[in-house]
Amino acid sequence: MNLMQLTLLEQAVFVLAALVLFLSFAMLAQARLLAGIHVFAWQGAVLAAATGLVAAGGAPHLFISAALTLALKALLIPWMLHRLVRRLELERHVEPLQHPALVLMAGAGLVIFSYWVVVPIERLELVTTRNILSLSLAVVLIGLLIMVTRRQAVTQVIGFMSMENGLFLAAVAATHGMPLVVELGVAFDVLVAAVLFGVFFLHINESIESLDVDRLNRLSAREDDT
Amino acid sequence: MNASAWLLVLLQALLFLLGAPLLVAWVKRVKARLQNRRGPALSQPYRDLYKLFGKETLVAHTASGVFRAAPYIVFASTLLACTIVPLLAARLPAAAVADVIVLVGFLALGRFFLALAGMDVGTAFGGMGSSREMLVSALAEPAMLLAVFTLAMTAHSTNLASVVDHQLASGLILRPSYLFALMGLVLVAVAETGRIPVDNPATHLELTMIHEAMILEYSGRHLALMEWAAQLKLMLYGVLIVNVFLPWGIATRITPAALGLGLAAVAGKLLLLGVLLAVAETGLAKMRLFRAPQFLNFALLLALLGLLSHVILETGA
Amino acid sequence: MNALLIAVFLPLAGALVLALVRSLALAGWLNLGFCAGSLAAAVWLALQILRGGDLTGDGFHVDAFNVYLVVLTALVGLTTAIFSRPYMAHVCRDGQVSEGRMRLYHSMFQGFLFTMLLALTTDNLGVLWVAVEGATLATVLLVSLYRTPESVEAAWKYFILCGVGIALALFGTVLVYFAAQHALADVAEGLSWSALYAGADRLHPTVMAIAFVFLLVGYGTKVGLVPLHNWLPDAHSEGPTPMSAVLSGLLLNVALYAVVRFKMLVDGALAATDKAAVAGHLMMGFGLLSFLVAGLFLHRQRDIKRLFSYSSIEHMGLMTFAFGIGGPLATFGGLLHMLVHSLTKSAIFITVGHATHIAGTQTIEHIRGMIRTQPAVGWGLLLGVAAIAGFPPFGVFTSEFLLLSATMQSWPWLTTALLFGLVVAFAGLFRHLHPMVYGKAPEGQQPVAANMLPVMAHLGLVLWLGIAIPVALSRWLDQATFLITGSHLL
Amino acid sequence: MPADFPLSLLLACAAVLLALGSAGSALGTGRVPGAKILMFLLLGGAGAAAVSAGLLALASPDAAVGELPLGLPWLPWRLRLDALAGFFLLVIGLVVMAVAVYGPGYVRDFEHGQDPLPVLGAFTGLFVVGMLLVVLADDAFLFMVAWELMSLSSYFLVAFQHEQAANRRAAFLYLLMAHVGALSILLGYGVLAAFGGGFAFDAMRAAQLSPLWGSVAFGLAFVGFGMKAGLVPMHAWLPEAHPAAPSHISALMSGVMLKVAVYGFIRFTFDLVGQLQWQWGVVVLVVGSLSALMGVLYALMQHDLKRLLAYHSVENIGIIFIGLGLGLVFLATGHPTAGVLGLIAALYHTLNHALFKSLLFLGAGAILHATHERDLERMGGLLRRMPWTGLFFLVGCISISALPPFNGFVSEWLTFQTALQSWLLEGGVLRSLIPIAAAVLALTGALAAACFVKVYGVAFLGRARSRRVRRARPVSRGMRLGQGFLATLCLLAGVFPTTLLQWLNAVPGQLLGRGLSEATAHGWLWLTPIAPQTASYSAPVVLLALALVWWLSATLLRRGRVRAVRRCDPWGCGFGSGLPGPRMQYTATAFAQPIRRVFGLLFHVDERVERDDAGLRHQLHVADRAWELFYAPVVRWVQAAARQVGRLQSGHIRVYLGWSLGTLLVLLWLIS
Repeated sequence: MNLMQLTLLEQAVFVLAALVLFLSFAMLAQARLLAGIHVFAWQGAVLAAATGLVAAGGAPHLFISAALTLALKALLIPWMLHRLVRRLELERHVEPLQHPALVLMAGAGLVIFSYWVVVPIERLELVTTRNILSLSLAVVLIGLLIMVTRRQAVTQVIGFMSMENGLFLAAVAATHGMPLVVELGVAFDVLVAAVLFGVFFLHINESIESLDVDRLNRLSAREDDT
Repeated sequence: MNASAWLLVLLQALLFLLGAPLLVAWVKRVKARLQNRRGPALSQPYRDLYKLFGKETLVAHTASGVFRAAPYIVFASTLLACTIVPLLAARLPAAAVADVIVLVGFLALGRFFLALAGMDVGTAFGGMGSSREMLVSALAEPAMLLAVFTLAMTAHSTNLASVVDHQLASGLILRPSYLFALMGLVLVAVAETGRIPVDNPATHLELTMIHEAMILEYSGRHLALMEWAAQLKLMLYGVLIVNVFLPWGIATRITPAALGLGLAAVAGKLLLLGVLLAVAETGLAKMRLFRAPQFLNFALLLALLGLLSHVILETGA
Repeated sequence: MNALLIAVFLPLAGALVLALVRSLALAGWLNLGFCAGSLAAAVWLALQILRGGDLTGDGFHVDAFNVYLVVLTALVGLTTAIFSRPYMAHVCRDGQVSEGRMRLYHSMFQGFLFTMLLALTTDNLGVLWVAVEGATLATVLLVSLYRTPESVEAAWKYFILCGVGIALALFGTVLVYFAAQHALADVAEGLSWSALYAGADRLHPTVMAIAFVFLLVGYGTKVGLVPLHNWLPDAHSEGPTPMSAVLSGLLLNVALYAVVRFKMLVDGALAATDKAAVAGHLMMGFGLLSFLVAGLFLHRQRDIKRLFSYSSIEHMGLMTFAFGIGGPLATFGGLLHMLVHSLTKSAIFITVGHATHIAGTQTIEHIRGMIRTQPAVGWGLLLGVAAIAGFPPFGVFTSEFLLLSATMQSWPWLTTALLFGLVVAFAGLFRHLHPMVYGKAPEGQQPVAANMLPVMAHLGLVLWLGIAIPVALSRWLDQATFLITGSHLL
Repeated sequence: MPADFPLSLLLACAAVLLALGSAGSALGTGRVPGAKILMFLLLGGAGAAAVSAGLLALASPDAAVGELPLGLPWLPWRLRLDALAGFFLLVIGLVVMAVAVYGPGYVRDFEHGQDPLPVLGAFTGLFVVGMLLVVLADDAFLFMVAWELMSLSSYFLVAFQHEQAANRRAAFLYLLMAHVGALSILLGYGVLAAFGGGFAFDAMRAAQLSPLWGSVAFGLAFVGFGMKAGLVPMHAWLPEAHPAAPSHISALMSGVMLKVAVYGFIRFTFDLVGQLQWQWGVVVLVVGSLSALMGVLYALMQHDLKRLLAYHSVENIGIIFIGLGLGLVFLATGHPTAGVLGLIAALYHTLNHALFKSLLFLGAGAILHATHERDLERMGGLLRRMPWTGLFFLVGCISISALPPFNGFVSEWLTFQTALQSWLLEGGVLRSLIPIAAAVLALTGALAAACFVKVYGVAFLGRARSRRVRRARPVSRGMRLGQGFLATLCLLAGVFPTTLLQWLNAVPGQLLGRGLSEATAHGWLWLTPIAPQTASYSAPVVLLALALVWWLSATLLRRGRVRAVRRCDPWGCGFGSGLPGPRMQYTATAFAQPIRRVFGLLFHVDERVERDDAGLRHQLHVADRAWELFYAPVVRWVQAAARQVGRLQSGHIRVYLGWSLGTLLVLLWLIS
C-alpha cells in the first residue's frame, strides 16, 4: 500500500504509531532507570497525541480517553515511579543489558513476527488498521520482552505499562477506541495497578533489601529440589 | 454279580493285608541271598507284627490326639488305596468309587498325617523326617500323576478298571509312552516306598533316615499299624506297576478258574518284581538327601517324555 | 432482573460496608450475612432463569450456563465465609494479622465475590475483562496479607504474571471488537457477547483465531494451564486459607468460563473454514498437558497447600480438556466436574486450614497423625482426598467417568493418557496424605476449635451427586450443555 | 422401583440394606450399649439374606432384573440376579454369616484400644455392601461404583491399625494397585461400550467386536481383575494387605473379595465379550499355573501365619484360573462339555477356597486373639491349649491341601478331569501344554500339603515356643461357632459334591446354555463328570470306608492283650536326662529349608550368618522377585519424570514470563 491513498491525518497517526514502537525499542535498550521512566512517559504522551488525532478524525468520544491516557500514562504513573525511585534511592541505578545486540535483534524479530501474524487478515479497507495492529502487537510483545530481560522490578513495571500502551494503540487505531465504560474500567484498573505496584516496591524492598526480582525465589524451596 | 463282586473286593483287600508282609519278606530274603547271608525267614514280618500288637503302647507326654489317631488314618487310607487297585480281577466296582487320582489322594492323606505325627511329639528328629518326607513326596507326586495321565489319556479314563480293560482289549502294543511312564512310575515307587537309593528302611542312622525318623516315637500297636501300612504301600505300588502296565493274566470274568489264574499271575509278577528290586537295592547305594530331588526330577522328566511321546507319536493329529 | 442485581451488587455493598466496620466479630458475621443474601438472590435468579429462559439486557446476559456458576460461586462463597469467621479470628489472635488488615481482608473478600459474579453475569466482554482484572487486584493484597517475605514474593509473582496474562487477554478482546466492527451492524454492541454470538458466523475467521490465542493465553494464565501456571501454587500456598479455597473453587472456574464463552464465538466464526476445530484442539492440548504435568508435580511437594493447588491445576486441565473435546457428553461432564471439583477442593482447603492450625505449619513433614490428634479433621482430609482422587461413591468419579467415556468415543487413544495421569496424580496425593493422617500423633499438638460443617456439607453434596444426580440438576446441566454445544445430551 | 422386584432380587436388596444398616449402627458402638451386637446381627442378617437370594437365583430358571432410581439420569442403576450372580451371593453370604458370628468376640480387643470400633464396623458394612452390589450390577457404571466402593472401604480396613508403618505402606500399595486395576477394567468396559453403544450390560452383550478389539478388551479386563484377584505378577499387594487387616476382615478379603474379582472376570469373559478365542485360554492357563506355583512356594517361605495364608490365596486363585483357562480353551475350540466342566471346576474351587481360607483366617485370628502372636516360630502345642480351634484349623488344613474326603480335593479332582480331556483337542501344542499345567497343579497340591504340615505341626503340635503361647486360653464361644460353621461346610462340600453340582449346573446352564447333565445323572452317590467309565468318585462311600476301617482296626486291636496306653517321656535324642527343650524342635524355617534349597533360584534369598557377642546369629530374608522385576522400575520412572517436570517451577519470575511469551509465540505460529 502507499501512503498517498491516506489522508494527512491518517499519515500522522501512522507516524506517531511508528514513534511509539521506536520508543519501545528505546526502553528495551535503556540501561538507566530514570531515563527508562522518561522514555515511558514520552511513549504515553505520543500515544495520547495519536489518540487525539484519531479523535479529531471523527471519533469525538476518543478525546476523553486521550485525556485519560495523557493524565495517566504520561504524567501520573511516571511521576509516581519517579517518586518511588527517589524514595528508594535508585536514581543512579544502572542496569546494563546482557547481550544488548541480541536483545535488540530479538525485538526486531518480534516486529517481523507480528507483521507476519497479521498479514493473513486480508481485506482492503482494513489495510491501514491491519498494519497499525501489527505495530501495536509488536509493542505488546516488546513490552513482554522487556519484562523478560530486566531484573529490576521498576523496569518490569515499565515494561508492563508499555504493554498496556500497545493495547491502547491497537484499541485506538484499529477500532477507534472501546466503548466508554470499558475505557473507564481499563483506566481504573491501570491506576489501581500502578498504586499496587508502588505498594509492592516497598514490601519487596523491605523483604529483600533490593528490587532485583531474581532474588525473589524462596518459594521454589517449597518443593523437592533434585 | 454285584454282591459277589463286592465280596471279591473284600477278598482283594484281605489278600493285600496278608500279602504285603510276605512281599517285604521276599525282598529281604532275596537281598540277603544276594549278599551271601541266610536272611530272615519269610514269616518274619508276620511275627514282628504279632509281637508289636502284643506289646505295650507308649505315648509321649507331649503327644496330642493327632499322634494317636495318625496310625489308624494312615493304615485306613493306605488300605483303601489298595482296594481300588485291580489285583485279581479287572472289572471291580471298587474302581468306580475312586479313580487313580483319588488313589493318589489317599496316599497323600496318609502321608499328611504321618508327617503331622512326626512333628507332634516335639523332638528334633520327627520334624526332620516330616520335612524330608514332604519334600520327597512333593516332587514325586507330579511325576506319578504325569505317568498316570499318560495311561489315562491313552485309555481316555482315569478309572483303573477301564484302563486295564483298555490294555487288555488293545492287546500287546509297544508304546514308547508306556515305556517312559513305566520307568517314571518305578522311580516314583522307589522314592515313595522309602527304598534305596532315596531312603533306607533298614537303617536308623539319624542323618539319613526319613520314614523311620517320623515313626521314631511309635511303639506297640501304633508302630505295628505304621509298619503294616508301609508294607501295604510297597505292595500297592508293585501291583499298580505290574497290573496296569502288564495286566495279562488278570481275571476278566469272576469264575474260580479265572481268579485262580489271576492270583497266580499277579503273584508271579510280584515275586519277579521283588527280585528286581532286591537286585537294584544291592547294587545301588543310598544317596544324599539333596541328590534325591535330582533323582525325582529324572522321574518327572521320564513321565513328561512319556506324555509328550504319547501326544506326538501316538495320536493322529 | 432484581434478583440478578441483588446477587451481583450485594457483595459490592458488602465490600464498601466492611471496609468501614471496625469490630472484627461483627465483620465476620456481616461477611457471612452478605454471602447468605447473595446466595439467596442467586438461587432465586436461577429459578427465574430455569423457568423463564435466558435474561439479556442492561449489559447483562444470564443463561443456564452462567447462572449455574453464579449459584456455585455464591454457595462456595457462603461456606467459605462460614469457615473464615472463626479461622481468621484465630489468625488474628495469633497476631499474624493486624485489625486494619482484617478490615481489608473482609472488604476484599466481598469485593472478590463481586468481581466474580460480575464477570459471570455481564454481557460485555470488556466488562468481563475488567471484572477478571479486578479479581486479580482484589486478591493480590490478600495473598500478601501476612506480609511475610514469601507471601510478598508470591503476591508479586501472582500480580505480574496475571497482569501480563490479563493484558494479553485485553489485546484479544480488542481484536474481537475489531472483528465485530466489520461484522455487526451496530458497532455500539460490538462487545456484547450475545450480539456477537448471534452474528458469530460473520466474524472474520483469521482475526478471531489470533484473538483466541491471546484470550487463551490470557485467561488461561488465570485458569492455571501449564506452562502458564507458575503463579498458582505460590499464590495458593501463601495466602490465608479461605482465600486459597475461593481461588481454587471460584476464580479458576470463572477464568475457564471466560475461555469457554470465547470458544463459542470462535467456533462460530471458524465453522466454515478448514480450521474449524482449532480452538477445541488448542484447549485439549493445554488441558492434557496441564493434567499430566500437574500430576507429576504432586510427587514433589513439601507444602500441603501447594500440593492441593497442583491438584487444582490438574483438575482445571481436565475440565479444559473436556470443553476442548466439545460434544454434549464431554461438556456435560466438564460442567459437572466444575461443580464437584469446586465443592471438594474448597472443602479440602478448609480442612487443610484446620490441619495447619493444629500442626502450626504447612510443611507436610510436620503434619502427622491427624486422625489421632483430631479425628474429624483427619477423616475430613482423608475422605476429601479420596473424593478428589476420583473414588466413588463421590461425584468426582461420576464426572470423570463421563469424561473418560466421552474421550473413548472421540479420541480413544487419549484415554490411556488420561488414565495414566489419574493414576500418577492419585499416587502423588496419597503418598503425601498417608503419613499426614495416619500414624501416631506427634507430641504437643492440640486439637483446635474446628468447624467442620462446611466440609460435611460439601462432601455430602458431592456424595449425593455421586450416588444419584437429581433430575432437576441434570436438566439444568443439559440446558447449559445445549447452550454450549448446540445439542442436547438427554 | 423395588416394589415390582422378584423375590430373589428383593432378598438381595434386603441384604444390601441390612449391610448398610450394620454400617450405620456401627457408628453407635462405644456410645450406645448393644450397638455392637446389633451391628453384627444386621451383618449376619445380610449374610443370610444373601444366601437365600443366591439359592433362589440358582433355583430359578431365568434372571431377575430391576432398576434403582439412582445413578446417572440416562443410566440408572440396573440390577440383575442370574445364576452366576446368585452363586457368588451364596459364597459372599456364607462367609459373611460366619464372620458375623465370629466378630463380636474378636473385636473385643478393639473396644478399649484407640482404634475406634465405629470405623471398623462402618467400613466392614460398606465393604460388604460394595461386594454385594458388584455382583448385582447390570451396567458398567454401577459395577465400577460398587467395585471402587469395595476397594476403598477395604482399604480403610487395611489401614485400620495404622500405627505400624508396615500397615500404612500396605494400605497405600493396595489402594494404588486396586485403582490401577479398576481403571484398566473401566477401559475394558469402555471398549465394549464403544462397540455396543452403551454401558448397560445388555448393550455390551449385543456388541459385535472384531477379534483384535475383543482381545484388547479381554486383555484389559484380565489385567484389571487379575490385579484384584492377585495373579502373579500382579499379586504384590496381596501378601502385604491381607495380613494388615483385622483377622475377620482378612477372612472377608481373602475369602470373598478375591472371589468377587473372579466373578468379574467370568462375567466379563464368558458373558459380555461374546466370541471367545482359545489364545485367551492359554494366557489364563499359563498365568494361573504360574500364580499357583509361585504362590505356594512363597507361602512355604513365610513364618508369619497370616502372610502365609495370604500367599496361599495367590495359589488358590491360580488354581481357579487354571480351571477357567481350561474352560476357555475347550469352549473356544468347540468342546462345550469339557469347557463347562472347567468352568464348574473353577466355580467349585471358588466356593471351597472361600470356605476354607476364611476358616483358616478365622483360626489365625483366634490364635492372634489368644496369644497376640502371628509368628509361627513362637507358637507350638496350641492344640492342647485351644482344642476346638485346633480341630477346625485341622479341617481347614486338610481341605486346602486337597486331601480326600474334604472339599478342596473335589474341585482339584474336577480340574484334573478337565485337563484329562485334552485328548479332544487338535493342536499338539495345546494337548501337551494342558497336561503340563495339570502336573504343575499336582506339584502345587503336594507343596500345599507340605506347607500345611508345617503350619499345623509348628503351630498346634509339638511344644510351646514362647511364654504367651504357653498360657493361651480358648477363645469365646462365638468365635468357635464361626469356625465350626465353616468347617462343617467344608466337610459337607467335600462329601456331597453331586448335590452341590446340581445347584452349580444352573450357572453354565444360563451362561452357556448347557450344564453337566451327565455329572449328576447317577444319583447323589456318584460324581461322574464326563461318563461313569471315564471317571467317577463317590465321596460318601470313601468317607464311610475310611471310618469303617478306622473303627474296625481300632476295636480289633483294643481286644489285644494290652489295652492301656502308657504315657512316658519321648526319647531324649541322646541328650541324656529329660526332654530336649522346646527350642530343639524343628522350626517353620527349618522345615521349609530343603524346599528352599531345591527351588532356590525362584526366590531372592538373602541368608547371612553374623557373629556378635551373643554368639552366632543366623539371618534369613526371602524376598519376592516380582518387586525388582516389575514394580521398582515403574516407581523409578515416575520419580525421574517428576524430577524433569519439576524444573518448570524454577522460581524465577523472568523465566515464567519467558514461558508466557514463548507460549504466545508458538500458538500464534501454530494458527497462522
